[in-house]
Amino acid sequence: MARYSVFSLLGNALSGNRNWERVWRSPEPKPAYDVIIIGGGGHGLATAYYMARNHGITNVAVLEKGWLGGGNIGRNTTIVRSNYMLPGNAYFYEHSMKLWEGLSQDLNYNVMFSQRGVLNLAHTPSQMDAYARRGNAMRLHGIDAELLDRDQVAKYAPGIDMSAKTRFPVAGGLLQPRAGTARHDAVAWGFAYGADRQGVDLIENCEVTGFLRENGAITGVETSRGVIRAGKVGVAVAGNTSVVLQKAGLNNLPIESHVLQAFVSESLKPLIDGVVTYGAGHLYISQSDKGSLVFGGDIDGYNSYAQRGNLPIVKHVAAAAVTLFPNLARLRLLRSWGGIMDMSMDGSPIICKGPMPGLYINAGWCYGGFKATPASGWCFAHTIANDAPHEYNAAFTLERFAQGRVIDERGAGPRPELH
Amino acid sequence: MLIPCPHCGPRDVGEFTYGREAGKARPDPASASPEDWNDYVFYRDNPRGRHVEYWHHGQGCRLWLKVTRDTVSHRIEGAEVVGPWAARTGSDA
Amino acid sequence: MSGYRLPQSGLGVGQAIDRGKPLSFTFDGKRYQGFAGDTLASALLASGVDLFGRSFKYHRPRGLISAGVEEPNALVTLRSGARAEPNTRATVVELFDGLEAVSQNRWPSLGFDVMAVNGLAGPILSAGFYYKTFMGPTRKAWMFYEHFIRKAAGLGAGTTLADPDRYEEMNAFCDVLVVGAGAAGLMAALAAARSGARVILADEQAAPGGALRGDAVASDLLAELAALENVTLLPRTTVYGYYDDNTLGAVERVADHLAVPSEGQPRERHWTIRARRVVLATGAIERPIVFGDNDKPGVMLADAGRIYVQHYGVAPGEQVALFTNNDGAYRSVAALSAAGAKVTAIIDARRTIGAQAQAIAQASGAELLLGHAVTRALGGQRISGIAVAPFDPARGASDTARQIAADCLLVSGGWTPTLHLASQAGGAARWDDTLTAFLPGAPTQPWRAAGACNGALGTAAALAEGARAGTEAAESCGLAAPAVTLPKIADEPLADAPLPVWDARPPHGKGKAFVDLQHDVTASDVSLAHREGFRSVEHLKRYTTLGMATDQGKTSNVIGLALMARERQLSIPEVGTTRFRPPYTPVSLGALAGQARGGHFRPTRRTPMHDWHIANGAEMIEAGLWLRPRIYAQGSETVEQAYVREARQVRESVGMVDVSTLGKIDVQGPDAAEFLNRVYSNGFLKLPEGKARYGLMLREDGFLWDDGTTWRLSDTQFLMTTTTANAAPVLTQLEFLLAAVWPELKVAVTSVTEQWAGMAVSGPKSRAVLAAALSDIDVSNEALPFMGVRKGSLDGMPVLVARLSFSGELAYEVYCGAHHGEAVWTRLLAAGKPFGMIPYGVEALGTLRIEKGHVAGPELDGRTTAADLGLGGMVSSKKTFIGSSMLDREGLTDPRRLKLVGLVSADGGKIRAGAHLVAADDKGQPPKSLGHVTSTTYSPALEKYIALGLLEDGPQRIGEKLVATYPLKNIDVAVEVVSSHFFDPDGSRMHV
Amino acid sequence: MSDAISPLKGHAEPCTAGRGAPGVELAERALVSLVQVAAWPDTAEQVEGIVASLTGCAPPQGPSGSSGDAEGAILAIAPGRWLVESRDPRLAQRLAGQIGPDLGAVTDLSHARVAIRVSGPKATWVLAKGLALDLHPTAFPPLKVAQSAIHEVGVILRRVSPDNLGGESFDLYVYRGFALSFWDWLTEAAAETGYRVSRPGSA
Ligand SMILES: Cc1cc2nc3c(=O)[nH]c(=O)nc-3n(C[C@H](O)[C@H](O)[C@H](O)COP(=O)(O)OP(=O)(O)OC[C@H]3O[C@@H](n4cnc5c(N)ncnc54)[C@H](O)[C@@H]3O)c2cc1C
Ligand SMILES: NC(=O)c1ccc[n+]([C@@H]2O[C@H](COP(=O)([O-])OP(=O)(O)OC[C@H]3O[C@@H](n4cnc5c(N)ncnc54)[C@H](O)[C@@H]3O)[C@@H](O)[C@H]2O)c1
Ligand SMILES: Cc1cc2nc3c(=O)[nH]c(=O)nc-3n(C[C@H](O)[C@H](O)[C@H](O)COP(=O)(O)O)c2cc1C
Ligand SMILES: [Zn+2]
Repeated sequence: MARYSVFSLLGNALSGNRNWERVWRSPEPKPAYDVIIIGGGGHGLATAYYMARNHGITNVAVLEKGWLGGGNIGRNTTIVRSNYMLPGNAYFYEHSMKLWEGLSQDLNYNVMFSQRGVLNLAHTPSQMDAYARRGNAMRLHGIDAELLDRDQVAKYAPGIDMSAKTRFPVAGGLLQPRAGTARHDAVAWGFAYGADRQGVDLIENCEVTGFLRENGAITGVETSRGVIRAGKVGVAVAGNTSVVLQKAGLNNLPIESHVLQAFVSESLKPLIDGVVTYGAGHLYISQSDKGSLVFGGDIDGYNSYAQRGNLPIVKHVAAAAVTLFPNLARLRLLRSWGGIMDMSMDGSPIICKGPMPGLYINAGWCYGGFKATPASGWCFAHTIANDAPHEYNAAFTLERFAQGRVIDERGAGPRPELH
Repeated sequence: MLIPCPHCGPRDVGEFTYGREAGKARPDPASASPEDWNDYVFYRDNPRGRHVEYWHHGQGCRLWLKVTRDTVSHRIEGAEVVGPWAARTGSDA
Repeated sequence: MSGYRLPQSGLGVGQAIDRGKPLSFTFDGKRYQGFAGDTLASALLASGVDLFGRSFKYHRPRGLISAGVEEPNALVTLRSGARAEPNTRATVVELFDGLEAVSQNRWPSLGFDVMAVNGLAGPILSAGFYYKTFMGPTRKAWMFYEHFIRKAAGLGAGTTLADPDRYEEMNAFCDVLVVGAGAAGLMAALAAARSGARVILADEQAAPGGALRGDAVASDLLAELAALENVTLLPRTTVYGYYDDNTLGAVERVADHLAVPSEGQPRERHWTIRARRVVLATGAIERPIVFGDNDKPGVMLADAGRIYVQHYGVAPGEQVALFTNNDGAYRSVAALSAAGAKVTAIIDARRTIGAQAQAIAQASGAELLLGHAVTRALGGQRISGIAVAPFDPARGASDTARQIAADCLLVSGGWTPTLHLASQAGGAARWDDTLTAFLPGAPTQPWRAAGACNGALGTAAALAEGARAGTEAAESCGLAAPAVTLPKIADEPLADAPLPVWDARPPHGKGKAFVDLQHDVTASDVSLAHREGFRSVEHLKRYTTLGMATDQGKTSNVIGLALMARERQLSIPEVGTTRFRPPYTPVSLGALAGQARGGHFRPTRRTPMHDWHIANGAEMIEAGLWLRPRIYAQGSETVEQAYVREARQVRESVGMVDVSTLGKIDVQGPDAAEFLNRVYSNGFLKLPEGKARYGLMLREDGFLWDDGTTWRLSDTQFLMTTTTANAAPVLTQLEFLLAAVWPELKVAVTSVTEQWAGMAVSGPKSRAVLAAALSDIDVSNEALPFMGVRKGSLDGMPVLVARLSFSGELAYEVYCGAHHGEAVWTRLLAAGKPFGMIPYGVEALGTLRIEKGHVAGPELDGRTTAADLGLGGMVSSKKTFIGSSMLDREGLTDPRRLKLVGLVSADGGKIRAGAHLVAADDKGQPPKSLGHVTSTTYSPALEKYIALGLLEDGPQRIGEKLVATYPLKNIDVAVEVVSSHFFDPDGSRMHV
Repeated sequence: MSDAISPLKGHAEPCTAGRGAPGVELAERALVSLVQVAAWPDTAEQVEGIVASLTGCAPPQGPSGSSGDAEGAILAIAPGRWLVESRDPRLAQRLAGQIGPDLGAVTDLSHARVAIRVSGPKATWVLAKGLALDLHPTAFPPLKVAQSAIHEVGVILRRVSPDNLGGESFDLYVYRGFALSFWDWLTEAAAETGYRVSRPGSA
């Protein structure tokens, strides 16, 4: 189909917008594919896209139980950053950042990646030291980072209560200028558009209900739309990882599913430019291009598969917001929702071959998988295509827990609800 | 969400902290294998539906409870006290 | 001039207003008059104002559509300065004297808005156009376009000033919560209350009554309810969210109808309502019909027209026309005629209508056009007429239209039950073909629906359903509810089945046809979404933003679904609805936060000596929720000068620091020692009475967790201390182990953190100080050896003295009852005066412990093992304990793990915490990190900058020169790797 | 003891404030002894008996009951755990004297908490602003005890018996270190109905 551009917009406008084609086809599932990706979220779609783009494998299907992009990719607070400290994570997320920087052009779909910066606030000298350690580590990994003092914070995010009277006065912060946000839906649709144009079948309303197995190897899936065979099956179902892999006989994973809520306000003229995170209050907040403040906080803190949360977190997040920005108290919450997160035992992801041949696992994203979407697809495609991990996901194994080689940015230990 | 503490009665979830899934017993250090420990410390059943889990009534009686809850509807089947006082408190459904 | 105030003409005209109480207010700076009881909308309408705002994308002129919460158009910025409230629906603002409001999203003025040119670019600005462009020429291009798009987007402007008002919360419990105080809700509340049930009746409007507001039936029911003490009436209270276990969130607008809240009064109050049963009587919202330029000011929902007349005594226009597909809308005609307002034409899509509607039409003298539809609104910035064409249910409207003059068009496309709460706590909504509406699905929580929200649109039906629901709710709470007699009501237009008409445009209809007015989503946008494959309703919503505006599509969603169903040739229920979410209507963040704001966001913990610290010039610092003295600066001292002076004084003479924040846990019972021996990595069985021991706790995964000293007060009683940060988690863990892992142990654990004040007296002169202060404890080396613990008293105040040293000096920790903390503290200082004893803060505390190589928070970061920190010797191999079984996994024993070392500045430069360690000859860009600096200080003892760090092959590198690099500030400092025991390694100073 | 200093010193001083006629009366009660007694599952009855006889109060009724008044009270706070208040400064020693490790554990908490009495017609209204507890007399009758939290501050709450002070009257035990923070919350919450602070210890 014609590439998108201002000219295609003009052309179509003149013909009453009657000639636009589907952004992705709606094919019937074929009996068999070389590769099946379960999960039509960001990671599944990105995997299919890079599978075709980087490895020339196009006989691929993405199976989505609902509508494309209806999972966490469609309900997250869209923060993209690579401010990681530990080597196991840093190179992977920075690779993702570099992919983000060219993603709209690469996909010919505007994912609205906007590098307005992400600022993490610190409240005590020791928190400043911890951020300095992180920031210096970032610099030593070739990632941009700046340590801000109080004045620089006030300048970066006007409206923050810089007074000494507030409960947790601001001491400074760590800023990643290249970080920012992207339009969540556009990321899903852009990867879908890109994958579809390379021949990938995107199959919606197709729930995987079981796995085909021949002498120990996974050879396909049973779905609500029939049996589909495959040479290889990759699982990228985020919060549903345990449920799906149980069907493959894996009853036990280093993952808990938790609900994380998110919130948007009524839309306003520009008030907050970048993304601000308020550690003392478990709050991250930014303003969408539409003008709504988009914010979130901590997970509700109990296992859940319901895409909704409860009042304690709602109230705590609001309290944090009006404490950090006292000018927001009269602002109104427009909508709140939840998503199911695959919380891993060290807060870091898993991208690896599964325990049986033909099965590949992509999970454990916690709060952080949106920013990972391009690199996750890139590395998962590589792992599936080559039956070996890419250097950037080499550390994201299942074995690391048994080995004691956890990648624990928070130092919280095997307490998923704390990561 | 209201958790029916057998001692205090139904209380808002905000008074409690979530522990972990209660399905697995801590392995016996004398006999357990590294796999047993790995399984207990890092691995979870994480079911969609009925889930037996530990909760601590930290802002109440400070008892540890074993709560049976549905992870989709969040409906709680029952809660019982864990430990030496279990026999004397019974359970609350 | 269009809308105007009707003369007082008996009942049914302006029941809500008090013509005796005129109020003055301004809109866009112009002064207007209204009456008490008016809304901002009714007062402006009465003043002939028809232009209220500009739309989001095309900046089209917009007027009032509704008289309630569903209003998509009439959004204004209410009040000013710190109290400015953008995006406020004029239809729900109760007028008060001096009210200020300004219109939004227009420049330079509401009447003339430059951005209206967007309208011309309409076809280009089609749904989702931004996904297809703004991608070049460069990779950063979007950042450039975005800058302007952000400016253009958004509605009102938020304030940058802090909100001066207060917010509160309330917890309520009841048997039956009734949401909505219309006919159904009032009746339900009464029926339930008669059983003695505790009832709460909440309604979002200024006065209860719903569609019956002002009617005698409503006032009688209300009077009866008000008299019952088991009923709580909550007017101006919106129940916005339905959460688990029948917990509902509501916001009461306590003072929003006043210019400012009075003293002590919160502006809004958040209610957390925990109800055993809920009755949802939330009513229904009228929906419009789509036709060309259906967004022109002057086009209004039919029931809104009735409300403006009956409640506020305002006629919506001088030549009013009605376009309907159902009988119910004729009550608006009746209301207008009764009030003497002129209805010129009635356009009804149906060929036949009810007898009563027929009668009303006749009485009104309006021209009645059956089997016709309005195909377009005519006029400039407001409507001056309508195009009317014959309409056939199968083929739709024809292109041949005739024009009828009208300055107001009332529209009724039927009713949409208000399902928000029901859907938040229920299954998928059921479609009802007769009502052409979705009704509540199966409850997933104990609620019942009644009245219009359940499809019972008539008053009589609503009353009956309400009575039944209230009775059932009470009965299911185990209460006996006496039967209630239903009030008699004048007969009304039967709420018959509307003719399904969603889009009345003829084949070649002109003008934009809007579905979602606020977001400018048109019928052709829906078609485009379908064409491009965004066919799932959730895709339709996200691609076109239909229903995503501040009104959440209350008047538009169902129409959008109907149009998509038409495109897909499916039935509406096959297409389904999008998901309902809290809040039902927008809720202020202040209300959700309540009192937890600013300085009270979270509580503050103060030590017993807090006031003394403040009085003596301490600079306080956060430690968890605690405040601790950082330094006691003298004169113009810098932080470094202060802590160096304090630390030096400790080493030379004596000082005292407040350690009350350490976690303290009373561990008692026959098995206490055995318990501790299983909890700590080092042995505790053989700890003698009257002795303390430093202990390490690991996590189950073998990593270090916490450390502290534990004192054996008796054979069966221990006083455990933890780090300040882990006090609560450690107690919780101990309780877990005693409950779930070792229930056989007879041990009781209790937090005594708050019971004891603690102070550490350190320095060569500390013994002399204690000797002077304590009469009944012999503090000689023999009587109170290192790690010894003694009980005694100071001026009759009981104290515990333990000879412990974190500073490496001869030192003691003195504990006393917290209420005595300040008294003991000042007495010890007095006793220390001759020796120049000073108080010191956590900075000096840090200096002293770093000089000794003692680890603390920065080293115990959750990623280190005992061996990493040189504490391997404290990990017993003779017993099992928490963490012992996972200790020797390869990742924990890997020789390449970072290990604790000491660092001294080789070039006199200041070593910064958070710096990374790189090889001196590493020319890499960037160089490779070999580890990092955890804690740093200037050491008065060594007279240079020193630090602790975690370093690859740490111990093997002792003597090596490295660089502590700090790229964030481009600072490199040459350091030498040394033992972490900088000062007095053999500990001779504390063993004197 | 004269040297004992309350964390509310200089804060909970007599005054009248807020809106309209005082709806609540706030007072800090002087605590002399507050002691926790914990029994083992097999010694609960025995220990309860000892506590009762030592304090002269009847054993509390029900799992969350209490007995006695400000002169001396027993509050059941958990299975086999009681909080005992008394004017006897040596209560802890006397309890410990009779309750050895074989029977249970005695922990002195006299300094760990402050006692605040909230009474008056609006007491329930004001407390309900922070307590997620049903305080309706049918659900929370006189002598009933609850442990909960207000604004993250752990509180032990007890409705005082009416024959003691009348209807709306609650005793709160609040952690010492949080006391001032809690007091700030309480006075802010009480501003709406107006409040009077009476002299410490007088209640
Ligand atoms: C509220 C919230 C806020 C967040 N904020 C951020 C943030 O600011 N920054 C950030 O980086 N990350 C954030 N995240 C995390 C991020 O959204 C996720 O980690 C990421 O989207 C997960 O990858 P995904 O997109 O592939 O998952 P999903 O979009 O959830 O995709 C998984 C898909 O699998 C499908 N599926 C499940 N089971 C089956 C089956 N049996 N058959 C077929 N299909 C199936 C699901 O329907 C779903 O569409 C947030 C998450 C949430 C919930
Ligand atoms: N004949 C018709 O076509 C027609 C159509 C619709 C309604 N009606 C009239 O509507 C009435 C039906 O009675 P009813 O009681 O079912 O509806 P109602 O509209 O009279 O009352 C519903 C009330 O609930 C309030 N409400 C809605 N959601 C709320 C929330 N979340 N929190 C707080 N308040 C909320 C509304 O503001 C309203 O006051 C009858 O009087 C009937 O005549 C007639
Ligand atoms: C970044 C972001 C911005 C959003 N902005 C809006 C908005 O302006 N209006 C709105 O109604 N919903 C908005 N939503 C929420 C969606 O409507 C929806 O609630 C969310 O995608 C979850 O889907 P669900 O509620 O259907 O489960 C936004 C969601 C995200 C992730
Ligand atoms: Zn409890």
